[in-house]
Amino acid sequence: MPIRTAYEGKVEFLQILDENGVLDESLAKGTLSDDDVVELYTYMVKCRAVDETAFKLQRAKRMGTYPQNKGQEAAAIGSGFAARRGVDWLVPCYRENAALWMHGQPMHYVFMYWMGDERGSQIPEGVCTLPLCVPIGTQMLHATGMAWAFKMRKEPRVCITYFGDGATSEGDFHEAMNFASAFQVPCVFFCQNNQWAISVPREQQMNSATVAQKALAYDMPTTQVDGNDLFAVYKATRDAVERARSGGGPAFIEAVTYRLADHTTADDARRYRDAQEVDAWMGKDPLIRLRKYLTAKGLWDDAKQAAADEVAKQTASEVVRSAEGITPPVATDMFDYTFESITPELETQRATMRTHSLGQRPQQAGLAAH
Amino acid sequence: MPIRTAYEGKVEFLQILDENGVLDESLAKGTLSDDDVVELYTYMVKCRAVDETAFKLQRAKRMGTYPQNKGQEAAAIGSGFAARRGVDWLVPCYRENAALWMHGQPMHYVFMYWMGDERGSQIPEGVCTLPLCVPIGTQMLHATGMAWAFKMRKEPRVCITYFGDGATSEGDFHEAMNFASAFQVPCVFFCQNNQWAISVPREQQMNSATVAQKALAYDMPTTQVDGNDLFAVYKATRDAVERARSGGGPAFIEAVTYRLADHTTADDARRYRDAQEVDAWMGKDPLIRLRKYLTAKGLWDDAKQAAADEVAKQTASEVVRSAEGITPPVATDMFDYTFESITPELETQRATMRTHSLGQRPQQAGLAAH
Amino acid sequence: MPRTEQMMKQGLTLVDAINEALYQEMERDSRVVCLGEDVGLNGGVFRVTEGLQKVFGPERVIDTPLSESGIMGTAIGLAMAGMRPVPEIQFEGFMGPAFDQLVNHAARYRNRSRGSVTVPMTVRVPWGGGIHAPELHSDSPEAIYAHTPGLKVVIPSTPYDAKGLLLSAIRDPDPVVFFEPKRVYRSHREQIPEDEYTIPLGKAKVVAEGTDLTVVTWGACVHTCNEAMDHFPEDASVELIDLRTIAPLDIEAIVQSVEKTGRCVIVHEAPKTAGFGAEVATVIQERCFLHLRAPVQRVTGFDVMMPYYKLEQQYLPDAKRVEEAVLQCLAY
Amino acid sequence: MPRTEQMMKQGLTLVDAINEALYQEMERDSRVVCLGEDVGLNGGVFRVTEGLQKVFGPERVIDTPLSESGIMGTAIGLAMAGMRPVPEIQFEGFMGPAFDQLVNHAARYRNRSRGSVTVPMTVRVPWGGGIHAPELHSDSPEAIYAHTPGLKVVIPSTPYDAKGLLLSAIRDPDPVVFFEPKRVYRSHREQIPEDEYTIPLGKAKVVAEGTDLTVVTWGACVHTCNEAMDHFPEDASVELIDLRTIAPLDIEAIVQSVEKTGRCVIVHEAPKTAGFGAEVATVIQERCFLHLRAPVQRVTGFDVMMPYYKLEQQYLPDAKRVEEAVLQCLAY
Ligand SMILES: Cc1ncc(C[n+]2csc(CCOP(=O)(O)OP(=O)(O)O)c2C)c(N)n1
Ligand SMILES: Cc1ncc(C[n+]2csc(CCOP(=O)(O)OP(=O)(O)O)c2C)c(N)n1
Ligand SMILES: [Mg+2]
Ligand SMILES: [Mg+2]
Repeated sequence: MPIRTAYEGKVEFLQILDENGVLDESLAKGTLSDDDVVELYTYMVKCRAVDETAFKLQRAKRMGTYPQNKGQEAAAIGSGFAARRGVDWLVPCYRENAALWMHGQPMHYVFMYWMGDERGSQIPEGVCTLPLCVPIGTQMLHATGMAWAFKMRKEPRVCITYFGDGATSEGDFHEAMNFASAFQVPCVFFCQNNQWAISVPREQQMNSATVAQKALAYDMPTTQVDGNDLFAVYKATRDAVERARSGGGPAFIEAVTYRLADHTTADDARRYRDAQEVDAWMGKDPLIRLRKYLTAKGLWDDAKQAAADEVAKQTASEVVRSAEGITPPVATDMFDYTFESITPELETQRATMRTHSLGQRPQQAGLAAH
Repeated sequence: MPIRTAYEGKVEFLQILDENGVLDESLAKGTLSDDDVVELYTYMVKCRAVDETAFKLQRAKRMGTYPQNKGQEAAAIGSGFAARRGVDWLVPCYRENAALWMHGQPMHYVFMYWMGDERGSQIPEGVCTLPLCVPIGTQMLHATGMAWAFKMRKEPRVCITYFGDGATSEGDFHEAMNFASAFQVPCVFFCQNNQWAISVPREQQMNSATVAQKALAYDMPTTQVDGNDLFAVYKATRDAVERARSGGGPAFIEAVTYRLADHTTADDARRYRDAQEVDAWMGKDPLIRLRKYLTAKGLWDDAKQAAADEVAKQTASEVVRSAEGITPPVATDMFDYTFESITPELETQRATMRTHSLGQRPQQAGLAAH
Repeated sequence: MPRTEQMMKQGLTLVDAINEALYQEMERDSRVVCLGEDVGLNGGVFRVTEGLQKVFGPERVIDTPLSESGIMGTAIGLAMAGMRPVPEIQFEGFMGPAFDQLVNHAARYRNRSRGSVTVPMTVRVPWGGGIHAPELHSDSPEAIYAHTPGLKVVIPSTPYDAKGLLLSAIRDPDPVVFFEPKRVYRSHREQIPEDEYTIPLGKAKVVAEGTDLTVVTWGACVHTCNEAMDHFPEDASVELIDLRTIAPLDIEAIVQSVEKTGRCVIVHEAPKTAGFGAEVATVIQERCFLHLRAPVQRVTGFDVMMPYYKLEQQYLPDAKRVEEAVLQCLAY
Repeated sequence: MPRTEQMMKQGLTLVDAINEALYQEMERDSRVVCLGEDVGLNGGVFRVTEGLQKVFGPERVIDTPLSESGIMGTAIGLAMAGMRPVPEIQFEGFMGPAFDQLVNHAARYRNRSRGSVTVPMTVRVPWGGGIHAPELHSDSPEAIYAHTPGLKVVIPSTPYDAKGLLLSAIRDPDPVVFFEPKRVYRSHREQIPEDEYTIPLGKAKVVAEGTDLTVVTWGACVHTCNEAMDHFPEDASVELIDLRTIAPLDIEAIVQSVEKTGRCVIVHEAPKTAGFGAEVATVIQERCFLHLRAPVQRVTGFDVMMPYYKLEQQYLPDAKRVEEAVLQCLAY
């Protein structure tokens, strides 16, 4: 057998709710109930409103740089819904707010985070999410480690970790995938392929037909889904999560979606991408699609939409109030949380708020009179 | 099309000369001539002898830690022979001495290197090889960068970079593969899968059926070859090198081979691997196989072997003589080569061979009389 | 890029000056290529490479994958193969993934190969705090690279210096880390020569002469110190030194000043402990021991993680902290 | 692992002591896991984890892929999820790929999450030169990690200290880098208590008392300095301090000594410029200015790449260089 096939792998693409809001009933079976969909759509409307509010706050200089999540709600919500709140852990990047909120992270914490306040990363007791992660591609290793701990302790928990298409170019992505596969830990790698990493399009980021095929390197189960299709995202994630929970090891999901907004508020995407491209994706907006579906099925109407919009607006206002209403942070916090117990040097720096050291022993310097 | 195939990839395994020395004539066509094989086998005998000599030198405390190449000669020689000396660049790890020597690196430089002398890494003018590389998995990026420069300057050159199975777990491996593919640079990634990374077997290093499939992540042409089969290694590498040279981009080759010796002379492989496994691979030794083939074909006999052994022995002695015969390195070298032009501080350290600084201005310290 | 009308009238910002240096050097030397995340079509997240891709094409101003080790490692390969790469790491916080390539490879190749393999590259890195940026966009890791034999570390504080130092860095035969203080990117304009000029690496600059105390600093803190200068008592004559290059360190310039003044305050943004200020202070006490009239003082960031931006002004040394230290040191 | 006869008779090496600490802590606390390259079946390339896998199984003494960032990053995840991981990086030179995870994540999680996410892990790393090893197996990067807020950096020099410090490190609620001087691994034996005991982090040890000059050092250089002690003139009374932990630094111990002696020589293997010796010297001149009778001296590695082993003895500070500096400092 001088030439033989040593390995074969393939990636399948899954779509259940198409761009026109038409559902593939057979694939949808056993996924989301009508109640689920109504609830999740209502939630999606809320998340979109909060996201738009953050954008406006930044423009009003009431928030720092903010990365909009707009357009990627189905990916965050469909996957977040597949994990068990308070049991499974979400290890995010920064473009899946809706998933974190669903798992109990207070909405205004995300605002506080982007307002430059560490208390926005202070995870409340009982909430199973990690803080947002700015260094791209690094947090998947933490998810892998956490999932590994669950496996060691035989706890039926799963991690889902989120990251972008660009993140898959980092070495840490590779190391996390390999560890997860080598140790068969219950971790789901959820890639939000939104086609862009700031100004670099996916096709330039990699010379690969899909992101999902990167999992073949590790013999890891992998799927590509329409990331703007709540059903497909939910189904793929639920299958991966439940397989992981029952000892089936890690999985990879590529959600094909689109960043409808700029990379962040510090970015101007018109510099590098065509309006036509954005327009085309506007039509695939997960909210439009889901509303079409619900409306056609008689589960939704304009009155319900108006009500949902109103709730969303109120929520957004509350989030702003909460985020802006907190007391200013105290400088001493930066010392108090460096270690569990403060060191003598930090105690001095904290007490004096300075680093020059004559003042530390004024009598030595003959400055006692000061 | 709610479910469709988004990507398919596969890896083929190539063997031309089997373990019994039987050649697949049709696959062998257009590869190595009889003269080539005789020459390369003779060279292989020489490299083996030099390698065994290094081992003995270490045992006699005349050399530091040394990683034997034993058993992997066909991989190094078959691939090295596929590259053009003085044109293509080899970017090694440390287990392909035979390839470096073939491209003009003086044999005794490798000895000097492991004897703790930087002059062993001093590449002679016109030799197109980089120094050995100790930090695992890092050098492939340099190869990618060099190949990129060739592409930028439209030079018909190719890089071959060597690394082990363990190296493919490092993040830099992933980044190099992705860059090479994204920019379609003329770089051949040659993995010597010798089944072990120190004490960790390949199956534990990764949960992947093959190493070669890792290239599918980047849509990079990939092959698995019998790494102890000179013909298969040569053919796969030549095809990859020539495709790269003509603008066809990078390629990946997994050479399935075996580390017949300990990891290094500091290692004792009996602690972690079975004698049976080693014995089984002893039978697949590339030298034995090639000799069987040559003998059966009437191209080799005991007299020729004796002559080759004698030349090998003499070469080994010369290498030892050259390596041990050089003048001791001078300490000033470490200062003189830190930058192209020495800095004032280094000049002081060089002149005084110390770092404390009273002596730098003795008059200041009232020590002028000293 | 060619100068705009605003630049001609009001002078160049640090961003403009760096851009001009890159433009001129790419014109002069075809071996120079810029590579990094978003440096091409987008002109860099700070617009430092703005317009260059249009002029020199995507093969010389290259948008890379999101992969810092990849950028650094391939730049090393490019340099070894005869190019003059100018990789950009988008923010100093993201040098982390590239640390190994920079420290364990770029810095070592010349010495370990006894001169046969060299890495002439200039790593450009936006650096430091004070611009209200997110996490890991405001750090000051210069001491780490100054502690790495084989690297040069350059930190300009003005447009004039930035242009001259960057041209020297790119032409330098060894790897240079070129830290660009973000806080200064657009805060100051300066008229600088349009023709190319170089400023030697390793030479400090006396920004203001004085006889009573020396302030040694670099980067954005030069401006903080300048601001503090306005608040010192009339009769206090303070000398201000901008190191410009911290590795190699211009020891003679420091010694010359402190032998005269006998007092010194060092100012930097990085945390105090094992920061580069410690090296400067140590050199001073080694070389000017008999001249010192007070302990050398350090005004630096605290020994804590650079805080999120609401607290960054409390972390960063400001003019008031500098002033306080200077007064106390003078009163010693 | 249980003691051998040789250990009972002749005492424990540093390797034995660390092994014993790991063994005892893994027995006591089921959250403790060791992970790294070759730490399991092979017992580590220095045999530090020898035998542990046999006792605790491959799920607690884990052979990982060849992937330092993977080791560090998953250890962070393990720690956050309630384990007490003890990752090993095989040699300090290979901390490079793990730098980002250690510095930008492990060190920051507690502070950035205001105490809600913590990383109790102890990173064990064979460290330093002098054992005739290949490239990148002999470096001393401690200053880099001491400059990183949020990390503790511990460097034992004796078997007794190693055991007590390692137990403290593993029980510490924050990330600790535990550097193990390779040169000492098997060079000294010592009788140490079999029962568990801890030594507080952040406390220096006075190895020898003296009144005329203080030598401050850590790691293998403690032994170099001890050797030098034998060669000082009879009438020179030298105090020797082993820092044991460099972050947090035991400033009071240093100050107390130098206030008494008025002179100080600092010894370390790392390159001089911006090495941790600079911090120690600076603290001394800040705190003991009026007591100092001579400039604080540094006896360190040169500002060059750690050479291949033929020249390593010329690079490393030896007893002679220490002696020379001490004599000159005394004569100042
Ligand atoms: C290690 C690192 N390098 C660079 C950056 C700067 N940066 C922030 S977001 C981003 C692009 C991320 O792209 P992707 O992973 O696709 O996520 P997306 O923003 O599209 O959701 C870059 C380069 C960073 N934050 N971290
Ligand atoms: C970055 C790095 N980590 C760890 C090591 C220590 N080390 C040296 S060789 C080796 C195993 C290498 O395995 P592989 O890549 O399969 O190459 P092989 O030695 O089998 O040829 C390890 C872990 C190293 N040299 N560099
Ligand atoms: Mg993206
Ligand atoms: Mg191997």
